Amino acid sequence: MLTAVFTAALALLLLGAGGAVLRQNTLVYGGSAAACAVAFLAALLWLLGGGEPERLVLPVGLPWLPVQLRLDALSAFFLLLVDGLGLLASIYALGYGRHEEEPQRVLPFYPAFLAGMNFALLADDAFSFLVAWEFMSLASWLLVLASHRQPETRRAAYIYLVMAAFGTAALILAFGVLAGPEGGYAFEQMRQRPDAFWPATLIAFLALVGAGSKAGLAPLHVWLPLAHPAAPSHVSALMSGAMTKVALYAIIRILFDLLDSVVWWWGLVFLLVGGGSALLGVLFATVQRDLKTLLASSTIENLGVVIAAVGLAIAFKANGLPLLGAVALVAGLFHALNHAVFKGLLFLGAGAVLVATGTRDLERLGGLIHRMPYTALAFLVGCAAIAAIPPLNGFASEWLLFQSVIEGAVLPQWSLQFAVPVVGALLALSAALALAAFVRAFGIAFLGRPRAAETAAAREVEATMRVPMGLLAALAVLIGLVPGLALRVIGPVIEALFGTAAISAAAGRFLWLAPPGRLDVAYSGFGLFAAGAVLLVLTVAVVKRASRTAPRRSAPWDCGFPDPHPATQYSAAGFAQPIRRVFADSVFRAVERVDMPAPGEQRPARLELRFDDRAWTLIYAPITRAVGTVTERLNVLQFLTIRRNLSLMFGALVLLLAIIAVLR
Amino acid sequence: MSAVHFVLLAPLLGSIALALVPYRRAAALGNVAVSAATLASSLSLFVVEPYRGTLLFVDDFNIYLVVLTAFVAFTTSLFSSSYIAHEVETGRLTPNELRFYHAMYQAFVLTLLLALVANNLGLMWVAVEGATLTTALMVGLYRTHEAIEAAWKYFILCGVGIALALFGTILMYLAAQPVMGAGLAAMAWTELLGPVAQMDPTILNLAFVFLLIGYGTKVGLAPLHAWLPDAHAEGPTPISAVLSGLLLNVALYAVLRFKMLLASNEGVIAPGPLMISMGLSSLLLGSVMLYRRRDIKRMFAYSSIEHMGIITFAFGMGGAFANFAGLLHMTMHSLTKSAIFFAVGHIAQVKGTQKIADISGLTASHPALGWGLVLGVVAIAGLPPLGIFMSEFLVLTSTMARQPLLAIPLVLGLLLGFGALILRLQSVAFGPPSGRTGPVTASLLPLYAHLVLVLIAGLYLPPPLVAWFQTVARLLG
Amino acid sequence: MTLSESTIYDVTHLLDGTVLLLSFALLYQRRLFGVLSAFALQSLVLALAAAWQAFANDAPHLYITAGIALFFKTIIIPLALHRIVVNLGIHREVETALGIGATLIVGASLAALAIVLVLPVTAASVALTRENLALSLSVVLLGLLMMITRRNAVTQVVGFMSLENGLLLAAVGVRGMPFVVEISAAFAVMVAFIIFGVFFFQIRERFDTLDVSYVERFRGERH
Amino acid sequence: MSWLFQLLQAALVLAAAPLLTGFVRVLKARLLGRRGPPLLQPYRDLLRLLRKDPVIADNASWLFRSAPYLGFALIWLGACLVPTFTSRMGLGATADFIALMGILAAARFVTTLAGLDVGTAFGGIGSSRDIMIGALAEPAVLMVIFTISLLTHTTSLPLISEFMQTGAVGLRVSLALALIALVMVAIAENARIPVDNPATHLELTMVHEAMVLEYSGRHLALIDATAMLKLVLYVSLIAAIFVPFGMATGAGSAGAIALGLATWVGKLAAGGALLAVFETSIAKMRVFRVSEFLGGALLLGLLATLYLYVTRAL
Repeated sequence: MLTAVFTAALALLLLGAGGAVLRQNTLVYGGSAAACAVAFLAALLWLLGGGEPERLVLPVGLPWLPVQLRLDALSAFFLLLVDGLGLLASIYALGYGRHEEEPQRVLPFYPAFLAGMNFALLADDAFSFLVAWEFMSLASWLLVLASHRQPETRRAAYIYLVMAAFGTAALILAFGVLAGPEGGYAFEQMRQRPDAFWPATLIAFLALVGAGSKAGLAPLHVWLPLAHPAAPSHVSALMSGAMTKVALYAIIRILFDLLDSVVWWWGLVFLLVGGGSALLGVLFATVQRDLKTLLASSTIENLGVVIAAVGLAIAFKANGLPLLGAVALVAGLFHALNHAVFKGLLFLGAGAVLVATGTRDLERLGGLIHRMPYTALAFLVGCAAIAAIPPLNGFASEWLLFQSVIEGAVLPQWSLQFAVPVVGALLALSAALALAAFVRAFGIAFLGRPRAAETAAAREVEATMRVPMGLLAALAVLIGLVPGLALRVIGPVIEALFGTAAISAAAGRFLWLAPPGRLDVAYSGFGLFAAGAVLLVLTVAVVKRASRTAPRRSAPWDCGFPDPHPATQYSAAGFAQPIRRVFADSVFRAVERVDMPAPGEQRPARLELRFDDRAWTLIYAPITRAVGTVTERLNVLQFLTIRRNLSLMFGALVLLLAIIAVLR
Repeated sequence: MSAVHFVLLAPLLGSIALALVPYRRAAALGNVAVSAATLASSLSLFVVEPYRGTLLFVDDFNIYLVVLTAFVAFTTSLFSSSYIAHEVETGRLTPNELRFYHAMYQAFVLTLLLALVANNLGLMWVAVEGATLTTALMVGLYRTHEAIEAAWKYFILCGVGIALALFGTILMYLAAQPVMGAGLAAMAWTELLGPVAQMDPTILNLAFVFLLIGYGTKVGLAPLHAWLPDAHAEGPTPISAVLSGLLLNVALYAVLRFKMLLASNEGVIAPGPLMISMGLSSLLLGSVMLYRRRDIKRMFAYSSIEHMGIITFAFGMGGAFANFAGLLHMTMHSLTKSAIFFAVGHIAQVKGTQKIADISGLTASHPALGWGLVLGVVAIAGLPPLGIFMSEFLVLTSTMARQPLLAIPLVLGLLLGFGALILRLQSVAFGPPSGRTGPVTASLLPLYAHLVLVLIAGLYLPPPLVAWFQTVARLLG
Repeated sequence: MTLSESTIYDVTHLLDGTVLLLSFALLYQRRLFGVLSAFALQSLVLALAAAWQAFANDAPHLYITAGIALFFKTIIIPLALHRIVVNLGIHREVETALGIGATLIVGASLAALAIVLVLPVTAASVALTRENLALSLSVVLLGLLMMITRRNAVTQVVGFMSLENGLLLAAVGVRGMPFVVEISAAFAVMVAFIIFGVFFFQIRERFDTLDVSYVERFRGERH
Repeated sequence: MSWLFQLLQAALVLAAAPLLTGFVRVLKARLLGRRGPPLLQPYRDLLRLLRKDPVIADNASWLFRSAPYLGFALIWLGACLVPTFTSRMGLGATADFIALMGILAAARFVTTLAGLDVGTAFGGIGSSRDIMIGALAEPAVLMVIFTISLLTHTTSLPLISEFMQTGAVGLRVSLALALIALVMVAIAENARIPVDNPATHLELTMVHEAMVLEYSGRHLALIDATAMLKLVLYVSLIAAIFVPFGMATGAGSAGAIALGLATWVGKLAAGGALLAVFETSIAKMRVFRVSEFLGGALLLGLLATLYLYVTRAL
């Protein structure tokens, strides 16, 4: 199976090289789809079949450590995510790619990006992992630069790559500590090396910072809402849906596999970071006016949720409660899986909107449900799933996570006892706000009346783009109704990491979700769906029997003052106003300025709206300023006279001489 | 006559011959031919017995540097022929200057090779001095205000540096003479290695400080670096390529030889911390200075300072991994940086400017050059799967494992440099194209040959190279 | 005739000490011609020191070194620089970046540093006496000091050559130093002068001055 | 047996919903010194609306037409999940308290989208405000769930009722805080004064009524019925958690069931009476005060959880 995945990844690399030369849309995307399908099936079969991890050693890499590849449950699970989404995104791209302005800037890098993610998941030594990891960043950076002519895209790409380099540096350092002075770079050596307390803590936090920056955790998230939307939509889907999962994989791999134990207060930090990111991300999602930026912001939220689950798992595991830890991690992985499904779906949907209307600006969209019924339905399912609406998949994982949070009461440390409910509140608030964000996204973009001419002229997209959306929507429903399907593939991961068969019992009951040992507390998406369906049918039957007349169509009532102009509709900014007001000062520093013309003036009144990311103003802007100041000050060195340069040399000489005079 | 002599003889005769050839095309071809001959004879070093004479020698350390030098000199001569053709067409160089240029090019290669294979401290010093003289003349080749100023600065700073290095060399002999007696043996690398243990550590310390400052000036270590950016920016681009790609390596090679010597003496102050601090200061300074650059060649010159800092830091750290990384980084940097200068040279010619602000959208207007530059900068910035990533990975991990506090300035410097390079790369290579968009007559072969080698090395190092590196890494301690 | 070790030492020490003294004299000069004269005198003493070593240690090749120092550094170079100053109408005062008094104090500290540095050396382990090592080290450092505290190009050149004098002082003092070093040192001085000459020529051609700060207006990046 | 109870409950909540709303209206009118409408007026209203021709805006989509049915079915489903007269229900193991909140969120999802469908200013204003209220109310309820489930060690509503009925929990500060928080949420969710006014039209401060402004005929009937059902749901929910006394547990004899039914009706009446009294004694607040009101509920919920730890630690 490993060989199959490896071959697929290698084929992707070759496709990338071929893409640079051939520039054949169908070939590159078709080939990518095929390779992803192979890798997906191989990973799936491996997970279902179980068995020992497979290994492969390649004759490349560090001279004394050839590249080690390994397929175990954890990598297989994440391969499933990456390649599943990769498969669908590639099919989608068969249609989407034809609308690309400069396809030669996408074709070579798209398969390379997929290959990077695959190799990162397969790598079993630090060097090859980091090569694949950073290769993935590199390829995605170039994909972001596909529309390089827009200055804001270049800015996004720049911030992205610098943050990626920062993250990689942190990971390199983490692996440096893990490997030790003898350079045991193979993961197998790291697993066997005992880690003392402080080095282990260092590793954990470097991993959190390093992989967290890729996952978009606050306050390292600033690049994400810029870079993810700037890429072509199928790439955005992969960046948000798959690449963030690779980051998650790195965190889990390091914390639960390479380190031999965890410390409870790491969990506290993870919980707070996760909860904070969740709230921050979703708040940004509620106010964005760019559809893809909105989706990207929501990625921050979802990864925050997953990291909070990981934090809980750490806290439980450190306190000797592996069973509860396993449940928390299941919740996290389940949510990660779900996020891949619905965020992939939503980005593909946004891409379809972009293709059909040429804009991602919510204030120019509207009424697309009439013109793009298929996309609208799929997007609606995605919105409902991400807003944690039962019985869809998003709710199932949130439900499990909340159960885990409630179990947090058994944790002995008072700080955790306080933090867990607080984080629970943050997560609850995020879930509720996600509902707001996605009602707004769907309501403004797809409902109401078109706000611009190009939106009014939109047409449904081609079948190659519709089918992947449909499949993802079906998947969101299916996993929601039968969560056991997801648990079936998560189970082996948990068994490998926690050494317990804890969730096999739960996984056995395909239609029910329940914490282990608590079969009384259960949730069944299917049951609810069935009951709801019965009630719905009953309602419809009764009402239709009582009232047979067909509805009459007329102009909207609108309290007697209907105005056909689309500008009279509620705008995206207006819809977000209540939430913006509530959270304005604390999070956004939103500034609303109304430019009201004096009575008698003819010009229209204008509302100007600005909001900043506090992380940017508090952290990144000062750093940028500091770099600016330092570089400006030191730039004097370029303009020194020869004599002054000689003085520097003289100073260095005398200093060194003085040092050896003192030390001798 | 051994293969070593052929390696030196080829550029020597070539230099004389090229000084006499008045024809432009023939001279450029001759330059390539001589460089090819040098490369061929350097490759023959692999097959013959290691040579070990009183004045010249070949060992595991210098053999690969010799081959690298000959190789880069060869590819640069290829680049040079198309570059110079353009310069002559646009009238920036006269036929006489051209003759001078080609003769000096070969003389420069000769001094570099001589410095590498010299078994004698004095001879090596003479060779490095010769390299300074030849390049100073070539830096001033264009006779513009800036070029002359750069050459003047180069000459004064390196002159002082080389004088200090000579003082260090004399001190070395002072220490060696009482132990080994008078004569050539007391200045031969091969002979010194054993007896150094009995020499007076105080003198050795003193000698090393002078050598570090002296040769360090040529390496471009901060704060001794001031000559480097201007010399790179104002001279002909092929010279920038060999300055960054070769001369810095050779100077560093000299420092390392002395470090190797000192490693066998118990009493000396460890040279490591000195090299670490100079390496870090170069790294940080180089990175910071990258931000405000307006001239593209000067920017990459600062990037050379940055990388020399990393390499010096790695050797200062010592240990199997860091030394290995340092050697690898030296090789990769010289291939990558010269490739970048190949690209930059043609870019400056086609756009008619070296100002960063006036160049943009290269990948759109000149895809081959533009993507070549992207690849080169991506490599130099330390992104995988290119070679520099491997060495930076090794340096960072081993530093973190042994001296976590040192990892902080190291990472800071790397990230600062990364940020600046990518910032400029994006503005140059992407965005709407600017300026002239006409076709370019560039020889892309040397550029892509280097990049392919760097790419391969990032994933796979041939075992003989690894064996050399490991032997040398052990010797470096 | 054989000389006692102490005689050799005393004379060597005396000559080397004079060279150092003349280094201080170089720093002390306020007028350009004074600098040139002091440099000529220093080179003369260096030549004497080299000749003395040749005589005392029976090392005839050092006479060549002495000759080079006498011929070039004592006569030719000072004369040439004198002409340049006259012909180009260079300001005859020494333009200082650091006051003369302060320079001398720094110079004295450098000499002290040199002594501190060589103090731990055991007499037997070095081919040169500690004192002579300290003296030549001081001369090197003072030459460098001169280069950085004087603005005028001529004084900088003199500073550089004074630095080289320090090198030679160390080189000739060592017994049995292979020829390579002497030749190359002398060679370096020669080449240095030639190159300097080339530069002076170009600089005069372009800038009509020898003041280095004029050259430095074109430090690049300020177009 | 449990499925029989479940069916019975589904029918009962449906039947009781208009009655409770009518009761509150009558009581409010009496408190204000008016005669008020007849108790059964809501039934008549619903029937009348059902018989009317529905009018739909030209550009309304399928979502607009299906939303009333979906919303009604969802709230009905939610009402079926709350233990009323017995804790033994067929759907008891299908959904817990958290899932109940999910169902309510789903209903909100559908209705707020429907409010945006026609593209009128009123629909947007209503949806936007309703969403804000929901965004703050849901986490408050979740905090209440945390508190309750920490006390009762379960999130299953029937089990919570059974546990609370035993009285083992006793009186606690946390419970009081949770109760207040849940009541505040219930007021907001049911669009009652002071958050919203179910009786007004054409006021810029209104929320729910603005959202459903475009509906008429049977659709409006369904929406009104949904609101009535929701009131029953919340009163039953508060009763089931905080005053589950009288509710039948276990297999349940006929007598126990009868007692359960009787107490449930009593609880609904008491809840309705309290609501009427409360509504007549308080003024409607500005829309943006609502966030403070619900933020207060959220904080109370959080405090309830934290107090629990404090008291447990003591």
